Amino acid sequence: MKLMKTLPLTATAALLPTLAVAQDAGVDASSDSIFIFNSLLFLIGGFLVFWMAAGFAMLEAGLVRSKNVTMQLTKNISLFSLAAVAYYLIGYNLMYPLGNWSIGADETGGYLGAFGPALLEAVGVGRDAADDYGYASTGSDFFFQLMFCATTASIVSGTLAERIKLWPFLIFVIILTAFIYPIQASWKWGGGFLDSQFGFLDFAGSTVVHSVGGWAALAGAIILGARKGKYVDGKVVPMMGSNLALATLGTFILWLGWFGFNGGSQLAMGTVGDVADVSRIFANTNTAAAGGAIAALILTQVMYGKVDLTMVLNGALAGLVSITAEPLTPSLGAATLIGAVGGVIVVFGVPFLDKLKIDDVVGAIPVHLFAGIWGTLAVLLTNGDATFMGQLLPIIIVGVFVFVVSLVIWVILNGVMGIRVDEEAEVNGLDTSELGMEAYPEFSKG
Amino acid sequence: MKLMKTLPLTATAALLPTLAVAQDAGVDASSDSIFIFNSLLFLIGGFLVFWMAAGFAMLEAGLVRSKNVTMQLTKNISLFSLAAVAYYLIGYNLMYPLGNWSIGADETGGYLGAFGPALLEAVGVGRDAADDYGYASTGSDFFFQLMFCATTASIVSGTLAERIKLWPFLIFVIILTAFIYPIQASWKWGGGFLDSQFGFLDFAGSTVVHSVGGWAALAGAIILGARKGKYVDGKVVPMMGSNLALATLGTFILWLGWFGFNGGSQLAMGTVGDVADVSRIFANTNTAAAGGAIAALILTQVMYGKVDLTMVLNGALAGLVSITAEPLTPSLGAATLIGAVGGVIVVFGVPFLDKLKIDDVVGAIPVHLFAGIWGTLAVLLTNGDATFMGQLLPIIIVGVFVFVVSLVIWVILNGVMGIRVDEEAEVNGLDTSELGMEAYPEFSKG
Amino acid sequence: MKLMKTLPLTATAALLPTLAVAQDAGVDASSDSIFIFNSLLFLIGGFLVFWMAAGFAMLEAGLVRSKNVTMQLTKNISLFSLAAVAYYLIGYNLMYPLGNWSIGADETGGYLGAFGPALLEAVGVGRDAADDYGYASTGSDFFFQLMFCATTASIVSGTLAERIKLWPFLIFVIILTAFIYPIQASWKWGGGFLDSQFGFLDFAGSTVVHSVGGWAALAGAIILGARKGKYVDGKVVPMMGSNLALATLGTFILWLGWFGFNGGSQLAMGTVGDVADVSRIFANTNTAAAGGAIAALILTQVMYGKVDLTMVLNGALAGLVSITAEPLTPSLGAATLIGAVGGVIVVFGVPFLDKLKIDDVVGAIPVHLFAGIWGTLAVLLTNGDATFMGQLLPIIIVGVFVFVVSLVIWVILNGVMGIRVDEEAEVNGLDTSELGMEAYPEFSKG
Amino acid sequence: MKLIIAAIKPFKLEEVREALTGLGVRGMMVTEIKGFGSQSGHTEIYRGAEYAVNFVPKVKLEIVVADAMAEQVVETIAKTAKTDKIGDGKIFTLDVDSALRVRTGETNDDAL
Amino acid sequence: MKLIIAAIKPFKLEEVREALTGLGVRGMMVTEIKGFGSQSGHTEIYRGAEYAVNFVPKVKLEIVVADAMAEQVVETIAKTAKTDKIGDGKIFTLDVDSALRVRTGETNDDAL
Amino acid sequence: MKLIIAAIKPFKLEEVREALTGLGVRGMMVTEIKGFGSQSGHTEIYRGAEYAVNFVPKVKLEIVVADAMAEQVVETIAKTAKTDKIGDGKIFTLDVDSALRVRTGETNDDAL
Ligand SMILES: Nc1ncnc2c1ncn2[C@@H]1O[C@H](COP(=O)(O)OP(=O)(O)O)[C@@H](O)[C@H]1O
Ligand SMILES: Nc1ncnc2c1ncn2[C@@H]1O[C@H](COP(=O)(O)OP(=O)(O)O)[C@@H](O)[C@H]1O
Ligand SMILES: Nc1ncnc2c1ncn2[C@@H]1O[C@H](COP(=O)(O)OP(=O)(O)O)[C@@H](O)[C@H]1O
Repeated sequence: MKLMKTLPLTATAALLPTLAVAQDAGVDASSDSIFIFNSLLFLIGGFLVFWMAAGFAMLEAGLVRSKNVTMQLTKNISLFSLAAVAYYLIGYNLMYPLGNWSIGADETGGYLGAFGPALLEAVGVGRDAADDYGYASTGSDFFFQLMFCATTASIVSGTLAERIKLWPFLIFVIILTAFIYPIQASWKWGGGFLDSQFGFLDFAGSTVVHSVGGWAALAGAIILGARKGKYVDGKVVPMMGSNLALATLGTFILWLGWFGFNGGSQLAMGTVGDVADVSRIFANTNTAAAGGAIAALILTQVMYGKVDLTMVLNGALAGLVSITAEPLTPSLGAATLIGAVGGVIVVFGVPFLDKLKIDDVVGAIPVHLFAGIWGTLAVLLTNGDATFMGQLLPIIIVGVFVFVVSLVIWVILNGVMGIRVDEEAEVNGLDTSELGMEAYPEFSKG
Repeated sequence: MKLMKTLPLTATAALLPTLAVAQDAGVDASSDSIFIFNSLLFLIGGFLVFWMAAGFAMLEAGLVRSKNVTMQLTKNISLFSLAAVAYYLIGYNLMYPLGNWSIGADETGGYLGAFGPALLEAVGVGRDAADDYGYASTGSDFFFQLMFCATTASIVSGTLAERIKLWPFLIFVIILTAFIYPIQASWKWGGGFLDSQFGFLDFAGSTVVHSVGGWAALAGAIILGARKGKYVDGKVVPMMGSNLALATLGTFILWLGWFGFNGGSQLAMGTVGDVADVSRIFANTNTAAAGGAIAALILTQVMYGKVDLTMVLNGALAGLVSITAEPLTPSLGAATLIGAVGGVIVVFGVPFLDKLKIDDVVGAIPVHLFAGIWGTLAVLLTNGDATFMGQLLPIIIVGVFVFVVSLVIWVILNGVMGIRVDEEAEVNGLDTSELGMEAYPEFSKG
Repeated sequence: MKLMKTLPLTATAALLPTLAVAQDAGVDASSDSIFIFNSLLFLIGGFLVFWMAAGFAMLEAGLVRSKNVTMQLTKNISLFSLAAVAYYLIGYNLMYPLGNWSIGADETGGYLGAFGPALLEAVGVGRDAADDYGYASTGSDFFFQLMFCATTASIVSGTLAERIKLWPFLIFVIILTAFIYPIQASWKWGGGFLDSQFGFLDFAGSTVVHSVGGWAALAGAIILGARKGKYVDGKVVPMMGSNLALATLGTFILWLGWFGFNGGSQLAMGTVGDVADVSRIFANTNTAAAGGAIAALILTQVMYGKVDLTMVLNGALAGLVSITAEPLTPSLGAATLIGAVGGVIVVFGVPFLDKLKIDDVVGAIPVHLFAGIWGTLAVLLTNGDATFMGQLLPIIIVGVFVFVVSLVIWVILNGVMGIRVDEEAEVNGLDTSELGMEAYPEFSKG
Repeated sequence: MKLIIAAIKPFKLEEVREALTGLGVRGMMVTEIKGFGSQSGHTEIYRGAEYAVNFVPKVKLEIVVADAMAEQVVETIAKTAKTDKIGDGKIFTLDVDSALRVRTGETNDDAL
Repeated sequence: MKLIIAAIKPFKLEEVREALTGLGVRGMMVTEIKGFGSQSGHTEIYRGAEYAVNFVPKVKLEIVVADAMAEQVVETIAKTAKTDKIGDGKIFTLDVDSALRVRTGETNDDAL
Repeated sequence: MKLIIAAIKPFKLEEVREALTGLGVRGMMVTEIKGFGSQSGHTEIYRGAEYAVNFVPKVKLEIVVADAMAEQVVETIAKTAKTDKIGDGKIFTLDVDSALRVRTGETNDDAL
């Protein structure tokens, strides 16, 4: 469970400062310094994960056709903004009840967290008044966690691109970020039953964040249906991304942000062990992404005779998702291979979804859901504390919960207001039909 | 006043290290650590604010027509470079005279700072030789402050785009960054009369940075006049931005940079209270941007029946400007609302300027000037130390000073060399006519 | 030599913690804090340098013609991924043998480092088990150094764009990052003979990183030959970059990343002197880039009567390369001038290469090789420890080594598999001919 | 021979191309154009300012066919491009003097 | 009917369209083209290398009108597009065999 | 006068323009088009899905010349654009009624 993770260490430092000096020819950081280091890790990690919102926006803007770019950009900046407010008003305390479960208890297992908006510490708070002096400032923790919640929503927008209406999508985002994500996240990171009863291990969220986004996207894709003309008499009609430079930029942005995503999830940087772990995590995260990209690079060359850049981009991201459940314990070699498997999963996962006629515009489901499941299971390879059932059952429980609830919400939204634009609007592009504004008004398009 | 702000705290730590342990079951960071933490905050904050220069470049490149993109990019990278040198040679000491006022004094009020280029501490400087051991390294402070100065110049380039000549614009930038910005900034952040006599509060510069850029832009827009064909027989002719993906990227970059802009303005991170405050600021800055974006999202939907992405982007930026004068004291809720009002201001401010036939290509005046004024007044809502007159008068004083001086300079530049390209050059676009180089030479344009 | 650089200072802190308080009314950071600060510097510096990979990708994607953009993006993300793995498997220990030279010795001079993959410290490593408790975590150092290695490879891809086949290029990248770069880097930064015998000074790698990339690119450009139609009957035919907005974005990204590149190369942040030095480096790095941009801005205006944005971009980068060999000792003024000379070098260097019919698509050779040599010699201007021969000879030794070895490899690759696409493929563009995928499929091109 | 110029809705291009191929048409030139016609004129709002959209994206086909085939081609395009909504497009027919296939030097009907 | 092809300066497009609408022209096809003509040939410098700019951006109008109207349309375009500077453009007139409005099936003059 | 319409491979544009200038052609309109013809139809793979590439990028030249010159122009284009590879392109010739130079008001042959 996140909040407790670092207590033992830091508590020592906080309560027994005088002893510090004693320990093997070295001096602990002071308890203030530890508090500052931990908070700083959250702030740096937080702004790096924030940057991922821009990464998703660019990746998706580059992979949709130009007639839908304005809409995709609008969805991305709007979903982040709405997620920020929804998580503040409802999500944060649902996710981190600190024991005050609405349903369940820390010991017997928590199921539903607390209600009420997030509250930060007072201005210029002192040591004694700090919520958790042995850990980090609440504001930094809130800032960091908020970004994870928004990431989940970003994943959904890519899959449903080019055909879903703006407002139903945004309403779903609010529900996802205020309730669905925080509730299931509390089960693990809030100290709920998946953490206390199942010993589930998911370091930075291959399941808790990425699979969740993937499941919600999958449910939406099923209800929404494929884009017009995507599948005609059994054949898949490719709809090329309009700007691969943007797609590549988006991938690099996500890669960069991921250092904060995984590194920050160490949740502490105030001891030699913690900062060395954060360092391991940075190195492993990077090499896993490289592994995923290389796997897709080679595989597309071998299978298709030509390298497919969009697969290489997806491969790098799949590598990142794969290592997210356990970026600490693997060696550099293991991390590279875990990421490489993610790359392979994507190369096969994308056409596989097409076979099922599930239209995932940017490949978010293979990248975040398939590789997310793989990554969560891969914890077993390098972390002795992980048990097969302790990983598998939570994957299923979270999957069923998110998929079913999302499905219900999509069905309701569809019934109430219709989630899909009409055919002509789709053909002409959502930019002109829904927003009356083109992303590239001056460039003639084919 | 910035430089003094953190002295009390850190001084204690520096002078009474031995007492540190005593305080309530916790240990202060060592005086070295505090110095390092503060300097690090400036370095991280500084590179984040640097990044905003790229944000302005992309935002503006995306909002001008493709025939003026090369020019807009040239202006942006050049203005930053010139600002960097101008601030080093003249601006820094004008802004931070450390008491050595050319006109005025700390007690009676400083009006004109010191002259002379910036000087960094010696290489490998020791504790004793450090300019301010109780605070942070001079180099980190200079680096951080320089970026604020450059930001002011970036604001101007957007408003005057698509018709102003390169060199007159760059000459104005030099004057703005060497004199205008630093002089008025010294009045508040250099400990001048606005700080000592008026008790003016402007945490990170809604007025000192953003309004200043806005006033300078407004003066320029008036002298320069509107783009040919922008206002024909009473009607406003829209001139669409050529690349909304770039505009959105620019907005995300600015949003990211703003964490450094506001967070770094806490000016210290070496105590529990300071790092907790920085955390509050990050969280408030983010939620204010979200509030501004959401307000514009909803408002354009309601008013126009369609969401206007460019307004949502401006809304997010207006939210950021609005919270900049006081990102610390508001609660998350208050910050969200303060930002939301900024978003509303932009949605009404853009057409309002058009009514006045003031042609602001990217909406920089509503975003930075209008929302900047609002943000400066909004300090009254959450900070008990703020007084109405203490906020209002400085807004007016700074406004009059910057607007009048800028106006005079624009008039002189116009008389001496002419600041506007001739009509044919404007019609054909500044890229081919002024630079002989297109930004997108291969893509056919309409 | 990098690894040792900070030992003295930090060792003191580690071994004599109790004395700390004594020193002039200030308290050292605790040995843990120093370890954490140093590691943190590497992590922040590392992710900033990682970001440069995106910068190169955008810069190059913007400067090639649209028919080769997908290929350029593919090369950039692939080369980074391969470099990451090659450096982990072979490069790191070749570069940092920590005394275990395969050929040579620390005292008499090391020539060839150690073989074997990189090994990180154990999870949650303790003070005693840390590889170098007086310095920083191995993981953070590895992460940081890896990014430098990848940078070298990025430099090569720009020069050889638009005509080289994907796979031969990637094979060269593997050899460059596994062997060529690490071996010569060990001579200086690994404590090899250039460091111990020549007293060579190259702070962050004007020679060790940038010139090396430049030499490898030059060798490739000679073997590869110019693009079809680039030089016709004595005249140079310009081939315009397809997207100057991306090129400018790439430049800003590189500029940002450079703060990590040079600042991180201080290798320590745990003392007042170190953090003040890092601050100096940030300020100098920024002003050198500004100097380079301004020099190119003015020079192209004067020489051609019109400003050339692509030269201004190259100028900023040349300024950065120029200051990289010694970003610490120069004053702000000296740093600005050193950078400005870099800008001048580029403006003359680009047409000079064209005269020699050496086709460098993005100007990487003038920027990284020419300015790199200048920067390495410029150390003499501000660092008293530098000797003329101590700078010149290493420049030559490294140059000859990298150029000759690269040349041989290019020749072999050319003989074995052919490194150049056939003429029709080149004319139609590598995107359709080699990858069957356009970067901007919807936008009609001329 | 005849030159048939047709302005149609972009999303109909693929369908029309297939129909014409079925007819034996072996070549055409396709250009993206901005079309002005009865469909034009609806208004949009950009940053608070209302404006009329005068040009709508269309695709222009230029096809040279033997006289015998012309009528059939026109009919096929018309049939396939029809959506019965305003803006379906126009088809014009012009006389062609001569045709030449660059690669083979074949002329007129053989060149098509 | 006549097909009128005009190459004009891009910034004159809107003005010309309005003038023609005033005349009763109810449709046209607009294409962005690269024009080569007397205006071409000035030199620019890119990264230190001088080169000649042979093509200048132009806009091509294609308008089919009834014979009766042709002359008037040509004159109007000429009058409106004129700036008296080199590169103002050219106007060509060709014969059109037949016209068809896809939506209604109307033919020839009725289709315009 | 004649209107010569030629669809050629994009990379041949510059060569053809030079050849024509040598011939005394003083103007032309160049348009980027998507060409459909015998060259079309090869398949590519995008994200695992195979598809046929039906359109290949071509450049369309439209040149109005005096009758006397027409043949020569066609031959020159054919000669210069020829690569003997499939997709070299086509050249069509049409009659032109009248021509007008906007700037000067010159008409027909004088306008070219
Ligand atoms: N007189 C004309 N000359 C050339 N093109 C025309 C003409 N009239 C219409 N067009 C083309 O046909 C397209 C469709 O015509 P429009 O009048 O909009 O719809 P409809 O044919 O259904 O009335 C227009 O966008 C334009 O490109
Ligand atoms: N013989 C021609 N055939 C086709 N288009 C032409 C011809 N001559 C000129 N044009 C078009 O007219 C445009 C203007 O002609 P140009 O000779 O540049 O200016 P002017 O008409 O003022 O002499 C050219 O850019 C080209 O597009
Ligand atoms: N019947 C036609 N009408 C109009 N354009 C044609 C016709 N046939 C071919 N073209 C144009 O000529 C180009 C080359 O023709 P294609 O058949 O591909 O090669 P080739 O001429 O060598 O057989 C095509 O891409 C198309 O643009």
